[in-house]
Amino acid sequence: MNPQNSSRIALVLKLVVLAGLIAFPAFGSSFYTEMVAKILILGIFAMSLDLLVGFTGLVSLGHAAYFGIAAYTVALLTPKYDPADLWLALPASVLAAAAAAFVIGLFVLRTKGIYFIMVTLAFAQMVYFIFHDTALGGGSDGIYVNFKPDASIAGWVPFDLNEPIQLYYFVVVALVAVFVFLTLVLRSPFGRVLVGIRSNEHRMQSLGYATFHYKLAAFTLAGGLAGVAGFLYAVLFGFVTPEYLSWHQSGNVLMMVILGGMGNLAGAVIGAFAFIGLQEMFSDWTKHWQLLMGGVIVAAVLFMPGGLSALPRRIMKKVNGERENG
Amino acid sequence: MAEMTTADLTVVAGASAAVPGEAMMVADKLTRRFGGLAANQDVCLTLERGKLHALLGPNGAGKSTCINMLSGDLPPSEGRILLGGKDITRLSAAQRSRIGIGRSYQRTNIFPGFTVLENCRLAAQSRNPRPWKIFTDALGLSDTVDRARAAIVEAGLAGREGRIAGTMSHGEQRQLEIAMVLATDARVLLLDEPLAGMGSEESAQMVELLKGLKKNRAILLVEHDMDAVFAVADTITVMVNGVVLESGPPEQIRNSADVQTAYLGEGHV
Amino acid sequence: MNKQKGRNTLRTMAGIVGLAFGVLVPFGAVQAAEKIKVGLMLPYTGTFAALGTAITNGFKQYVAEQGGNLAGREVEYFVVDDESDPAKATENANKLVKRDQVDVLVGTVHSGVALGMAKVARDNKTLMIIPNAGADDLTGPLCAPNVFRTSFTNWQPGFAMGKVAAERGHKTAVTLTWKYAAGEEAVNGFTGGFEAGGGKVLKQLTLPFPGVEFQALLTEIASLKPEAVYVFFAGGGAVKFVKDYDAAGLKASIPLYSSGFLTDGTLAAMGGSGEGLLTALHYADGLDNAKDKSFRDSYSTTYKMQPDVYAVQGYDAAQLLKAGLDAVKDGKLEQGAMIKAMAAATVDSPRGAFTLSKAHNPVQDIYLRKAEGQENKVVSIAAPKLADPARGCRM
Amino acid sequence: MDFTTFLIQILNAMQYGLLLFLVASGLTLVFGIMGIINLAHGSFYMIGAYLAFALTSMTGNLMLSIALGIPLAFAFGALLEWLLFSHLYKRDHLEQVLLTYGLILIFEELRSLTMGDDVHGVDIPAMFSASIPLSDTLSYPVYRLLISVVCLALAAGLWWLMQRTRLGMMIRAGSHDRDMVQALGIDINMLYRTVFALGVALAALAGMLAAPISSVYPGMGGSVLIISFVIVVIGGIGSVWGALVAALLIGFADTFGKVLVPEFAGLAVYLVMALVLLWRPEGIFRKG
Repeated sequence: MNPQNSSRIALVLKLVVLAGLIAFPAFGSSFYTEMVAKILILGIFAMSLDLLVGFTGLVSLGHAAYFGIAAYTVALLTPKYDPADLWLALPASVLAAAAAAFVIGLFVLRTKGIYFIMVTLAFAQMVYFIFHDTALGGGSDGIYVNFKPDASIAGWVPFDLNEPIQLYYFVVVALVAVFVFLTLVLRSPFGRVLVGIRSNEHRMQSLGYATFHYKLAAFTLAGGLAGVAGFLYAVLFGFVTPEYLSWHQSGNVLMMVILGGMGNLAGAVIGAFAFIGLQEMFSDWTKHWQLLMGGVIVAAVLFMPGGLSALPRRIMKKVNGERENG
Repeated sequence: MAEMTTADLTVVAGASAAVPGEAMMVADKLTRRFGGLAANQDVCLTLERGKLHALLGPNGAGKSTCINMLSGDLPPSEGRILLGGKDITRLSAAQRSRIGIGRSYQRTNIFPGFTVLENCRLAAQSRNPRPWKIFTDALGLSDTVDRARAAIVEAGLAGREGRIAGTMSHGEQRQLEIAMVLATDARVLLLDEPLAGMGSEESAQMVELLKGLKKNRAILLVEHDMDAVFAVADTITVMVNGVVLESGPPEQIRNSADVQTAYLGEGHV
Repeated sequence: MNKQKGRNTLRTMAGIVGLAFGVLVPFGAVQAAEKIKVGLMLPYTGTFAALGTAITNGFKQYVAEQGGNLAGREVEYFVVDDESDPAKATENANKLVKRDQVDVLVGTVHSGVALGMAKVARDNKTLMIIPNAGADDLTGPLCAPNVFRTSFTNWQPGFAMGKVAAERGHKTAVTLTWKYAAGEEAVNGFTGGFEAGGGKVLKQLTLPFPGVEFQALLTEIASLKPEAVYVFFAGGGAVKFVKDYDAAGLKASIPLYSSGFLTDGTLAAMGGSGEGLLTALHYADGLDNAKDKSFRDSYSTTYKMQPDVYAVQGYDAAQLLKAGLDAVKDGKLEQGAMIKAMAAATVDSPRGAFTLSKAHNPVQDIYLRKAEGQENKVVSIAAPKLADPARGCRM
Repeated sequence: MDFTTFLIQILNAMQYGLLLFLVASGLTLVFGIMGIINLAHGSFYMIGAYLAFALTSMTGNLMLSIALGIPLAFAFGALLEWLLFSHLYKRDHLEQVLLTYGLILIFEELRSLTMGDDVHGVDIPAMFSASIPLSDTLSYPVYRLLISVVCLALAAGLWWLMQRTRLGMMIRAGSHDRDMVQALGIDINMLYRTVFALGVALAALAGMLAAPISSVYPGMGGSVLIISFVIVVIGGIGSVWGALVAALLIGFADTFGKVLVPEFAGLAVYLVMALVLLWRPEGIFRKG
């Protein structure tokens, strides 16, 4: 299979999946529509992390912090008895997440490797404590988003997020938008530098790139996109708790990226589906489902480098290899 | 850190561009200590436009330390580095690259997963990075791509643009290393053993390449291969135990008794 | 129960697979008019697993006592393990409400999870009975006609304990809890009761949840020299705190008071350190009433273990539900009528009969208990017919 | 705060700091020498505590249990290294993160399956159960002081091991250049197995020692893990002295944070970490 063909097949596959997503609410009940919406939101979250892990080579173990900050921002911006303005709340949430990522990035990007992993985790934990311990965001029990944001522009209502179906399509649009946005960014001069940093940061420096600034920009961007996911999540469920920021969430989203195969935007979304699917399946089999989940993670690391999205290629390779040998 | 903007420094480097043979880069009494040990002690070097300056010495003489200080990979303990008369001692490696100092590495230091073109394109892009153009296809920025292609041709890799760098032969990877430096439009080249691990045929090609590069550029060449050094160098500096033993034109070095005993006598001939 | 759960998740998976293949998956529950669908969303794994099991046991025991049905209706259970994870709370509640379309949601232990559940119950107008979670807000600012509670507010035992501490002649007190909502609510209750009785709280100490390094705060308590100390801890933290308090020599000099969770189910792990501790709760060992005795006997026969306060709360949740079903006997499950009947019900609880406040929280006796061996023996009624103030409830 | 209280708080801070050192030292060894990031370190602490509980209920003697538990933990560590970690040295940190994250889930569930979800207590051995009066209201448990002494002894022992023994020489060489050690004819696989097992044993020992005063409960590993990370980051990866200094620093930040700024006590240790990062991104005692 030549590369051009395979990229065409990939594009067709993506369009088929998109068509499936668009058609889904016609078949699924409101519960499944909401569940798929949740997975798509996690897909956005995973893509934002993939920008760091898969493309820039920055293994962040604190990405849930930015997701959570955006979720809290929309909760706090929503008045008690009225909806917030969508066109205000969405940018504000994303900006809040990006701003936090920028400030934290100034600290954590001074470190590398194992340090970076630990320090991102520690800073996320710090943000967790801010929401858990102080009255800022309703404390440990969490806070409601009492009303879904209002999308009206000067009296005109383009769509209504209180309608589950419309909210679902809003999520689908957001997913596509983030996917296209990241695809464009990654082929831009900026994106090429990020991939270069992942491959060989030292060489990028000696070529004259101020890699710190690029990494900071990527970190901020990823934080902002995680904020898009956090915003949608809070709007979908109407409830925000400090646990959205816990390090287990950071671990889970990292797992989604890996399951799908890092450095692959579509893979991140596949990873979100696979992760939630496994969770549902295992928790059906046994209440000790985390044992199975842990086993899958360990097995994936040991036996499946490249993740799910690399599977077809690996299988093809194996098949072709055997044919050549035979 | 003393901050100079890239624009200022480009002017600095450009100011001396017109005069061939003029000192472009000067190392003034560079000293670097690791713990109590001096890896370099009061090393002085001058790199001139149109000239190739070779740095010789046995293993552990401090050649790598020296080139690392010049490129900004290692801060000196004492001494100054000048470019076009301006003190650049405190600039980072990235800042030095942006004012026209390019270096290659002893151990091949490329982007192995990228194509030859992308390796050089990234290098060329650093001259005009435009990071805010996040919706523009990098491959559509013709100034960058053209510069990369020109560097590939100049380094003798014409026709290899599409190869994945990591899959090429060792010699080709060394050429790519040079091509990347060229793509940055560097006026001062710091080349760390470009011939390391090459066969004789590949070496000969590289020597020809180096001869061609001298024009309009100042080159520092750290190299083990004696024949190659004497074939291309205009000036040779010999280091032993972190200090400069002798510096001068090739004939002077060839005939120096000190060099004979301290270096050539060790069976490296 | 497991079979039912299996079918649910199978449908979940079918839904996801259906998405991938664009296949129409037929579902939509068949509504049997005479049945009542009960969604149990409780922790069956993790720290609170024992509590979730006790609540479930209590609930089912009442149904069994009624001959396996409630007000003549067959009870169909749908079960979700909430894992005490607030991050999954709304989603898990949706499984029961939207997928399984239960008539009533029963849960849960963890307050944060209960808040998420209540959000779903409010949005979908599903009847909800809370068999444990004590967050004041649930029957305060977040109160709703369709949300009931058969347990307590964190404020209630705290207030009763504060009242008793003042009555016992203490003039000053220091409080200590984790920095989280439940602890702060309990401390507010204590402070209210204690200061109403003429005492003064010198300082409200906290430490980050779920930290267990108390030494610095014990030192602080020793230097403040209050006449009494009130704490709110549970589980592992409770055990460690009581042991540390004892080891620091403070138990002998400054009396320690707490809400009952400090010593419920933890006395064995505390060793001797818990002996004699005074706590306040709406249930106790050694209650002298017939209902409690028969409840305990049949519970221990059925489940081969002693019931606890959580089992009682689950038992009462079933009782409260029956009161609602009695109002719609043989007819449609008309929610308005059920709510009216439940709000007016008197629940004949093993803890002693209680009614519900306007905010749908029990108005109940809070007992003063003393730890003796493995038991929290009733000493007296600390606060009779205590109602939560339900601040902020607009109903 | 009067002066006596202040002194007692310093004692508290040091005592807590030393306990933290014990937990973090195994982590910093494994980090520094093997370049492995191990999220499951907290689980080893938890396993140690449960081991102490299980063995003590069998033998009735904590000291005997610890004596039995250390070799058990060491063997367990060696087994894990052989089964899993030995495959990870050439992989990147990301995969190490994931593998050890998976292990956390597995250990936590196995704990639940075998030991249940209840809280357990372990009795302080009778000979150490006394308390020393410090002020008219406050006394200090002897066992806590004993833990401090053990931690100090271990710090000294680790220093001695690293600086004065052949094993330490090999470890130090191995942390700088894997190939060189191999060239010297040292069995690097055995060396790494030993170091990893030592790290596991140290974490488990911390859990066993702390069991009587912390009680034994589900999830006890999680909080320990993150605080250990903070300590390693502050101290500098691989530095035993760094870990000691950082642990004491955190002990002080935590103790005085709780007392002086209770509103932000949860943040105190992280603020300390942020400040250290500004000052020295590689930690206070990073070598080279």
